[in-house]
Amino acid sequence: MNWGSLSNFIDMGGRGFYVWGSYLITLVCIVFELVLLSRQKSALWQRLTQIMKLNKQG
Amino acid sequence: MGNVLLSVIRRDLLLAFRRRADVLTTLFFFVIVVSLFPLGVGPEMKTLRLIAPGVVWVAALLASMLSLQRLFAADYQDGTLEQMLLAPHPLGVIVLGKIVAHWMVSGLPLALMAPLLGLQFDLPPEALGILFIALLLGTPILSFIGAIGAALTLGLRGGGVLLSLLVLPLYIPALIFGAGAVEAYIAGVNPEGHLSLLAALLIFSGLATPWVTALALRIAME
Amino acid sequence: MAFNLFKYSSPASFYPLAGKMAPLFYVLAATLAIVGLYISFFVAPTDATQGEAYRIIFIHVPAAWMSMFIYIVMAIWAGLGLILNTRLSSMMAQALAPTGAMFTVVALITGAFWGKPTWGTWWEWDARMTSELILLFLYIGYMSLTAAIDDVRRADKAGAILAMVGGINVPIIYFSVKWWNTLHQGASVSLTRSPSMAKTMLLGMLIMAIAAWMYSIAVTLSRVRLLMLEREKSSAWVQEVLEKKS
Amino acid sequence: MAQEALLSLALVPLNRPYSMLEVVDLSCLRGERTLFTNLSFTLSPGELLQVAGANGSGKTSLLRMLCGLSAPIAGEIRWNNAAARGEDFNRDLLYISHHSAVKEELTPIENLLIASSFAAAPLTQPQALEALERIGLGGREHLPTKALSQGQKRRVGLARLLVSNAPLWILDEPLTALDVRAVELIQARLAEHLAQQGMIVLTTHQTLQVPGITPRRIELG
Repeated sequence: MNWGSLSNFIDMGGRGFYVWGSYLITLVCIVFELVLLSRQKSALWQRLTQIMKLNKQG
Repeated sequence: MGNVLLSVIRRDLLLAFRRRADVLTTLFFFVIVVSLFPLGVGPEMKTLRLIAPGVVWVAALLASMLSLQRLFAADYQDGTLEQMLLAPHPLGVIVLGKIVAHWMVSGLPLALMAPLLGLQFDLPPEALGILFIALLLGTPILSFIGAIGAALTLGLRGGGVLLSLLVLPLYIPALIFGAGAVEAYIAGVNPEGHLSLLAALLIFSGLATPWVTALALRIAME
Repeated sequence: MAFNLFKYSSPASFYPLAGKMAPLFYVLAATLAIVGLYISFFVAPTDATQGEAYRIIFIHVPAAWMSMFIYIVMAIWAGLGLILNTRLSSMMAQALAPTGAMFTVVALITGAFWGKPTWGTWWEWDARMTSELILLFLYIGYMSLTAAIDDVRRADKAGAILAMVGGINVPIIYFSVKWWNTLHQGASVSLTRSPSMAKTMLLGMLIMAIAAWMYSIAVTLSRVRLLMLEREKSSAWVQEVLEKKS
Repeated sequence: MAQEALLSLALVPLNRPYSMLEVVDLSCLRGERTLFTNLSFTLSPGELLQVAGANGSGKTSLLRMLCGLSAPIAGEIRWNNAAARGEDFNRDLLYISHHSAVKEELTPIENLLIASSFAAAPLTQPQALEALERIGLGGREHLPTKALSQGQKRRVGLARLLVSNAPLWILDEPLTALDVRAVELIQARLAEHLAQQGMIVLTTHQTLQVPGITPRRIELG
């Protein structure tokens, strides 16, 4: 498939909004999931190491 | 086994009779929800006739949600449920008895009341009959499926809302066939297909769900 | 605590394994996605009937497949956890749910984006879209139920029952909606069954689907590691892991 | 002896005396906490076991496990050389928890009749009336239970002790909220049950005085 020019590629035969919109939303969903996961991870680590330190002290 | 079934049904009916107000609340809720629709949609009889089956059915689903929370809650709080789990009888049979009794006091009145409400929507007499039969076959399905949700959410914070979240999606087939039967009749199609599917759904859920509910209750009581 | 470690030894050995496997699957997913996207946009030709809008299916169809596939896998893991009483399988089920829900949301949104230029409406009450919506409700129900129960063992088992009941219901719901839909109006344009479907289109879709699959495995492994840490936080192996990290 | 004769409802001979309860290496986990590990004991006919321990030490958890309501994390419970679960075991079991399992809307007689209809041996109306009479609820059989005092409500639940034919009794704090006379009555009934070769596992905060019996004790926590 040869699009000829970048603007043709972006235009997607007049359906650019729908095509790129759906790809963008998919990307947002995936990034959202990954960010959420990494935040959960750091929060959990922080909590667990804190508990461990407290246990060692007491 | 049959004896246990009967004695559970008798017990729950007696309890429901002593707490009549609860039963009436559900019924009035149903009546009010159905009566609100014409006020929201407008008094156009043609539109009302079109939406009547769906409105009555959705109101029945909501009313059943309301009453389901009470299915096991009281027995759970006062310890009777523990005794049921420890009874020398299959728990599924006891659960079946409770579901049947629950349907008799919460589903059956809706089915009986529905033709009257159908008049508000100008449904023709035969359609009222179909509506009644569809609800008669469909409301027990709601009780059967809902019982699983009631058992899963037993004793949880915000159990009522959670219960609706879990159970309402599972009600969709019953809604489609139940409301569809009346719609089909109004559109001039034989509603027998819908009603047979509804009956099949009733048999399937009646055979399976008491045992699933029993398992869910054992898990909830651990 | 000998009894505890003996019975549930698997998380201790699975945790480092999952930690090694997850990056591998992330890389696989990214590579496949790049290849798949290249095919989707630069190899696959324009569709004869739908024009360029059809290129949405390269994410829509894989997302829809994954949403259903993950639900089945989740129900199987949850069921195994219920029957065999193995904690790791229940954790797998819980780790899968958010990703499954994410793909369901993607399938719904991209379906709407595809429907607008093709059908002229954002939403069509056809059997696929309706079932997908109900699938989302089932995911939300599962996640809310397991989140609402404090006792982990009860949460696992109750979730398993719900997942399995939902799993039995999905085909019933699908066929009842399909039946309902054909009574009300004939089925309209089908996404994948158009005769003009070129081989390269199918290839692009398959590669994207495998990429989505690899991504799901990677995210699930990462998430199940967190669940393992959280649930076994007082056990010896977690303490060891924590020591090493700090 | 006189009191024994008064209590015994000769109509309820034990269902299956000469049974045995065995607990092997039982461990209990509640949330994060380990309540007890490797708990083992056997209980033979005519024996009473008192489970002692501070609040939150797992007494109720242990009793619920013995009943089969919750599964132990490790170990096993055996009744007559089979796993203590299922309908056969339930027939031999009477469990009274701190929930009374009494319905406020029903009368004492209805409560007792319904409770016994779930159990192995349903009662007749006269038997139920007799049991209520003996537990000191005579004249109140047909009042709604919600009209009774706290202690009287407890007695409605405990009336099941008088009519039970199960050999194994598991009682969670059976003596709370009872007056001296009722406590004596219950203790006499416990003695009678043990004399009939029954067995009892119970928890109580009060000092237990069962005529002619030295309770075995296990301490949790």
